[in-house]
Amino acid sequence: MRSVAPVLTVLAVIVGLWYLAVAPMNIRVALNQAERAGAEIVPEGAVQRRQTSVWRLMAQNTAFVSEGYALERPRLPTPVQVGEELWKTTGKMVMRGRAWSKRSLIYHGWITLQSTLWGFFLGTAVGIIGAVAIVYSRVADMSLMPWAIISQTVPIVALAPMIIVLTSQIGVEGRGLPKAIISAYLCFFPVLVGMVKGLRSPGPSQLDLLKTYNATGLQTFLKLRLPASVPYLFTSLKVGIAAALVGTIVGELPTGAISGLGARILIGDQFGAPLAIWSALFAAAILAGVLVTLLDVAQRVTLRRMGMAT
Amino acid sequence: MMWLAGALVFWACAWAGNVALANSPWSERLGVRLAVPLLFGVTLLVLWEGLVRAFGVSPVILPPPSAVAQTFANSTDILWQDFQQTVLKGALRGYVIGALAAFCTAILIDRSVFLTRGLLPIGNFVAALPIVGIAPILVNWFGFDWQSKAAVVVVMVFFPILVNTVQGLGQSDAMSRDLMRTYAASYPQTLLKLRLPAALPFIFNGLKIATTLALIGAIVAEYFGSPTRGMGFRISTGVGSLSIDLVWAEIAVAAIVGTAFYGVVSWLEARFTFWHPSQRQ
Amino acid sequence: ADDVTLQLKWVTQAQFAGYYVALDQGFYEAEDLNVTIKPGGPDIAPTQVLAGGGADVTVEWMPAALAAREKGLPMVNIAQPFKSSGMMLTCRKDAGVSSVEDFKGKTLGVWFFGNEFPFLSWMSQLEIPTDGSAEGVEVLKQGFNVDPLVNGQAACISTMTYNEYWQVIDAGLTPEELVTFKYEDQGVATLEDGLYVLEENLADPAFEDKMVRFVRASMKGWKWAEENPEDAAMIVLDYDETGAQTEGHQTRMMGEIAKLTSGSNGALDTGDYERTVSSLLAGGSDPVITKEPEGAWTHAITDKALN
Amino acid sequence: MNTIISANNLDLTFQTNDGPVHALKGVNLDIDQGDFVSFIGPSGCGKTTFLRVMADLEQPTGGTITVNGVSPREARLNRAYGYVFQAAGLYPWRTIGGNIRLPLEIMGYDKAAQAERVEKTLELVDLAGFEKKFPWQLSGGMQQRASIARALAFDADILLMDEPFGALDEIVRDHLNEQLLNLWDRTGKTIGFVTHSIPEAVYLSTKIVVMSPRPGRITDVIESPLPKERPLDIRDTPEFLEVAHRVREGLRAGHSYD
Amino acid sequence: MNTIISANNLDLTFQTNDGPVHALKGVNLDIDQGDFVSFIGPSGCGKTTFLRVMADLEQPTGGTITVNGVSPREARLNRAYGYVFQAAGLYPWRTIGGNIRLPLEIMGYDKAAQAERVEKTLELVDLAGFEKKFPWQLSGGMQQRASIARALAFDADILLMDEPFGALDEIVRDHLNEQLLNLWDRTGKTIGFVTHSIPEAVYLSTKIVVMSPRPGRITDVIESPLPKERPLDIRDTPEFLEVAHRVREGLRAGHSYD
Ligand SMILES: Nc1ncnc2c1ncn2[C@@H]1O[C@H](COP(=O)(O)OP(=O)(O)OP(=O)(O)O)[C@@H](O)[C@H]1O
Ligand SMILES: Nc1ncnc2c1ncn2[C@@H]1O[C@H](COP(=O)(O)OP(=O)(O)OP(=O)(O)O)[C@@H](O)[C@H]1O
Ligand SMILES: Cc1ncc(C[n+]2csc(CCO)c2C)c(N)n1
Ligand SMILES: [Mg+2]
Ligand SMILES: [Mg+2]
Repeated sequence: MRSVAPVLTVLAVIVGLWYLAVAPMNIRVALNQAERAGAEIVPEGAVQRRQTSVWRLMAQNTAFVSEGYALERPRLPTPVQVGEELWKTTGKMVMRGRAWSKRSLIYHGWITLQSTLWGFFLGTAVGIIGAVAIVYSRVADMSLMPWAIISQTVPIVALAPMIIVLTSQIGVEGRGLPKAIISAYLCFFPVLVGMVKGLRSPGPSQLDLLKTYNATGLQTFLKLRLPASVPYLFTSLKVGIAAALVGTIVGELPTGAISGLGARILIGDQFGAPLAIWSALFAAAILAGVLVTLLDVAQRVTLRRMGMAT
Repeated sequence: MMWLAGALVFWACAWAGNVALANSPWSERLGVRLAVPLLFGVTLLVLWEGLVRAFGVSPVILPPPSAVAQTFANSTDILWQDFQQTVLKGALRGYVIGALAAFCTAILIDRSVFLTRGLLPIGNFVAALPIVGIAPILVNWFGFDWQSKAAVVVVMVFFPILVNTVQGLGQSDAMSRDLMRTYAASYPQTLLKLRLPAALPFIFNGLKIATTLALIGAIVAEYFGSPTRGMGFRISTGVGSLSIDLVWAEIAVAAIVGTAFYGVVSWLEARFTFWHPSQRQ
Repeated sequence: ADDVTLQLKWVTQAQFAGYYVALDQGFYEAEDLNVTIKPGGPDIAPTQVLAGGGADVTVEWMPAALAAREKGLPMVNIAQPFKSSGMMLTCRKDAGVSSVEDFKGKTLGVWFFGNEFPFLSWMSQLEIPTDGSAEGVEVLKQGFNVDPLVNGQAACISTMTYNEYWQVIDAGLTPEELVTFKYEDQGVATLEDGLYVLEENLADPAFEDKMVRFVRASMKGWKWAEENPEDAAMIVLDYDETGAQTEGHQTRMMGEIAKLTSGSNGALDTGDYERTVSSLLAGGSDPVITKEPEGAWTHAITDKALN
Repeated sequence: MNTIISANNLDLTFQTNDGPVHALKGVNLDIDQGDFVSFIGPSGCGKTTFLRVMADLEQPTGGTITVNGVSPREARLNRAYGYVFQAAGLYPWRTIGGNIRLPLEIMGYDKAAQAERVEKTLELVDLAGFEKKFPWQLSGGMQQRASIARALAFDADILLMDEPFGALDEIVRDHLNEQLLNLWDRTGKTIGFVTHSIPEAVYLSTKIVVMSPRPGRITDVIESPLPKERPLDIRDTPEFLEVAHRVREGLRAGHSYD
Repeated sequence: MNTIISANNLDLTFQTNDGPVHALKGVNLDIDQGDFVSFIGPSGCGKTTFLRVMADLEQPTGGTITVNGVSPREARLNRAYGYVFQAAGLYPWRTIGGNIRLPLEIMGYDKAAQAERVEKTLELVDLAGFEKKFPWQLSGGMQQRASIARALAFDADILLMDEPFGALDEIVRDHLNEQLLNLWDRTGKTIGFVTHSIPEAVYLSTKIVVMSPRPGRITDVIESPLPKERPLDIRDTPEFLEVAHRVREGLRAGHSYD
């Protein structure tokens, strides 16, 4: 709670800087627009102006600086513009009962969320199973671990089209599965690394203790390794779900997804609608925030229940 | 079916070999530690080759590794050109700029407890965002060439490195800091002789995470516009013109480069943090 | 009913109105077909989807189809609803481009992903290298939007008469500020938006029959769309899952599309085919295709469908 | 008296990167039923290793050892001993009760028996009422008592303790020593106890085994002349000081600094 | 004799979430030039806090204290003391030599002087030849000696040591105690020394300060009657035992269990 004030202050500074940046970023567009509308601009002509610095342009055309804050296709929108667009595509649509309209970010967010969750479950499952294999088998440890690292250096976007074709060849339709696979691909790694650490976290004396009880391997796993790994699990789940979201959005770019936040970014780009890009970006940020916060709460509750609250 | 059977037999043998190696008394030797994962990788390739051939998968969908290797050997000039464009110009420059910027920011905000407290949660949050989404915006701002790719990379690597560095700078224990106080050491002295060295393991952690991000960022950004070279360009056009073998060659380059990049940073880490318990076992 | 999956070349828009109309108006149903339309997108290669069995029939440009054929994927054109090409290069006058001679030393935006072939063969016919040398042009892989032109990052960009050109106009540039070079006018037009299937499938009479019915219904859809452009645009909007298309833009697009399809009854014009092939072969040192393709088209389907 | 543990010419050599380490060399020792045996010696002299060999946590490379007349492995499978480690090592996700219940669950006691034994042992170590608390809610001394309770919960004849009080301050330690003697007295268990502290060893034991490193070996075995009844004040008596002196001499003889 | 440290009615209260903690209350103490003063008392009685106040690492909330006649802050800026913490706290990225050189670098000694002092202090603590080793390559006792060397390398009159040997085994501890006395004898420094161990306090000190918690205060100050010359055997003499007994009594009086 001590950090509420500092965080708010830093946020205020960021928003302030953002506002200041809007003027220079948008001045050229604003001037071009004004000139087309018949206003007098110095220097004349977009080509001439390209040689002039934005600061000069702002100084010479002070009257038009403010126009940069109300452009329809700004290079950099103002926070208020983004907020309005977000509201228009979410809250307002809900109030009109059109939350599930294809124009609503709630609908697109839901599509992205679905893939993210599928990817997250798939990735977490693979990560945990891999970690168990690595902890219990020397061969798996030696052969799997380096390849897990290498796998993360493969540009997954490159595989996306092939994943689509392959999944459709084995009879799975729709873009959901390929997206989920990509998102699982990015998600499994942090979970694997965290779980290996967690399952190995019991010290030799804790393991020896169970040996003195003549405990079986399964008992050791259930009573020691698993509970000991819970804090690590949650920490890596938080990283994992963020990675899964990144994966879904990255997956939505090259899979030519037609719905989802990544698709909104793509379409905003294709149709030259910067506000659509920005609002989708912020929606993704909010989604990430919500997901991570949920896991954080789950972590606190679980750890408190387990008596391991920190 | 011959291919399938052969691949499966090879798989079984290689697995048995690996089990034997891993449980042998020499399993700690460097040679074995390299051989086991290598054999595993070779097994994957053999399985791939066998499955593709056995099921007659069309080369425009999934070419066998042998075809990829051939294309790789035949297209080294293209691959080299793309490597220069995407890795040397886009990813590496962005990585260096982003890392330096994050590092300097960390040292600046570190002096203020207030800023640190305010920026850390925000930094942590931003580091978890799908920042690749800004690629179209940055391509619009910085143009088509490597500058926009570097810009995407800068933004992507900035926050993980910042967060790790700030956390690292807070790592020195109270006792070590008190020790510096008893010497009446100045701020720069404390920073240089205590907090930076103590932060190094964390800084390197951030740098390692950033290596893979840098490559992904530079490649994805090329999807939104690029000159007619670059790994992302080649991959996306390759898929469109059914040169899937070339696509896989580029993927191989990316994996090799990414692994090498990661390896170099890990090596530097081992050199600079040799004293840390995690480097000592 | 027989299942047919159609893979589009691009996102749901009026460019593909005929198929959506046929679906919406029940023309397919009337032919006892159960048609699924898969929209495309920036990274969907229809050729690859066809190869992977993800679709029975696909909308594709002929250069890409012929290139794929040379790569060993035997695609066959079974119908050609688009008579003329909508492709053009749109340039800014203030960037100093007013004729083909002015290209040298300029930066041109081009679509890749299988769409670069018409441009490349045009440039090689003009004998302009595309390597960025002083004598040649600098080529940009243009993204999905028209920003490079609006921002002045490129002197010209590729546009379709029915889509990107209007986005340039919407972005605030006026037609007076622009110069356009239509591929049709330059004599380098290649066939766009034909229907392609795999050669081996055609050998199956049942499949052939399905395609006959499909082409018949699709052409009915196209003609309906030409006559009722506004209604067709609304139908397309109904099927748009992105929620990003606007009525104004789609209606305008439908109007332009109608100009391109109006000259075709669906059958491939062999003259157009020859022109496309010779244009692609005339690539100088680096032609798009290296030898005269064989069996790349058939009239078998349209003959049965349209008579 | 009954010999419970008997080591004959025991050797244990670890193979390490810097060559072999002789952790135990020619160790002979008999421990009788009901003995309280302390092992004392400088760091690295093999005290822990010896205890671990008895517990079948380490395999000797030479010689023989029997526990309860059988091999350590069989003794372990018979659950013949309870082991207490240096740090309390309670599982933080289990309550004190849950920690004490752990061995009972693993050994398959039924629920009723578990509850009964937990209650009984908690009382034994003076922790009744703390069953539902988590380890971190207890002081270090209480945690250590809980870890002893955990080793007592099932009926093992032998209690092996490896520096159980090493991490505690002297005053708490005194107090726990007193309680441990008490417990030993009441239960009649055989106890093997590793310590670094001379007064602790002398105060607790009936038999003090002095060890010396490189190679790890036994240099002296001192039978304590002290009575079974030992108030804390006994530590200021001449008998006590004499034994302590002898231990110190033994230690110093075998000790090389660093 | 010269009074080096003088505390007058010193108070220190920490404000915590659970209300104020009175770590020091009404503490009065004078330490003379060349004294070896031990602070002993149960956990939480304020030993560390008192030492930290002298070192200007903690600010008293009441009363006054002077070090060398000036405020602790000025004394710190004058580099009047060397501080040795419980854990050796050597920087793992520096060699032993580099660690000892650390304060010298910070205080701006020139290279030649640095080398000379490092060599001299390494000899003083019996670590010559280990200059190039890294801390983790040394045993705990050697690390602790290196950390003492680090505090001795620059010429501070006062040495403040907070349980410097707490983590070491008794035998190594004995040895270091002997060496510390030796060093004190040779250098004539004033030493403030925190410990938990009664024998250690009695063996080392000219003055033993017994403290008691809640609130932290001084309950007894015992001037040692032992001679300056102290072989290890002195610990078995009646004088020694008497002082030890008095300390133990003082301690027990102020101690509440758990
Ligand atoms: N697993 C092992 N591998 C290699 N060497 C070992 C191993 N365990 C112990 N040693 C070595 O064996 C010797 C005896 O170790 P042990 O732990 O028994 O000593 P100890 O008397 O318990 O010492 P301490 O008082 O420090 O606990 C030491 O030199 C130690 O380094
Ligand atoms: N920074 C702090 N904030 C709050 N309370 C503190 C702080 N430092 C010490 N205390 C409290 O002040 C009291 C005295 O602590 P101090 O560390 O001086 O005790 P000590 O005698 O050194 O104990 P030990 O033998 O355990 O080291 C304790 O109750 C402790 O909890
Ligand atoms: C990445 C990418 N860029 C451009 C096209 C070209 N293209 C083919 S059809 C069509 C519709 C007109 O809007 C367009 C633009 C593509 N397929 N993929
Ligand atoms: Mg031990
Ligand atoms: Mg203390």
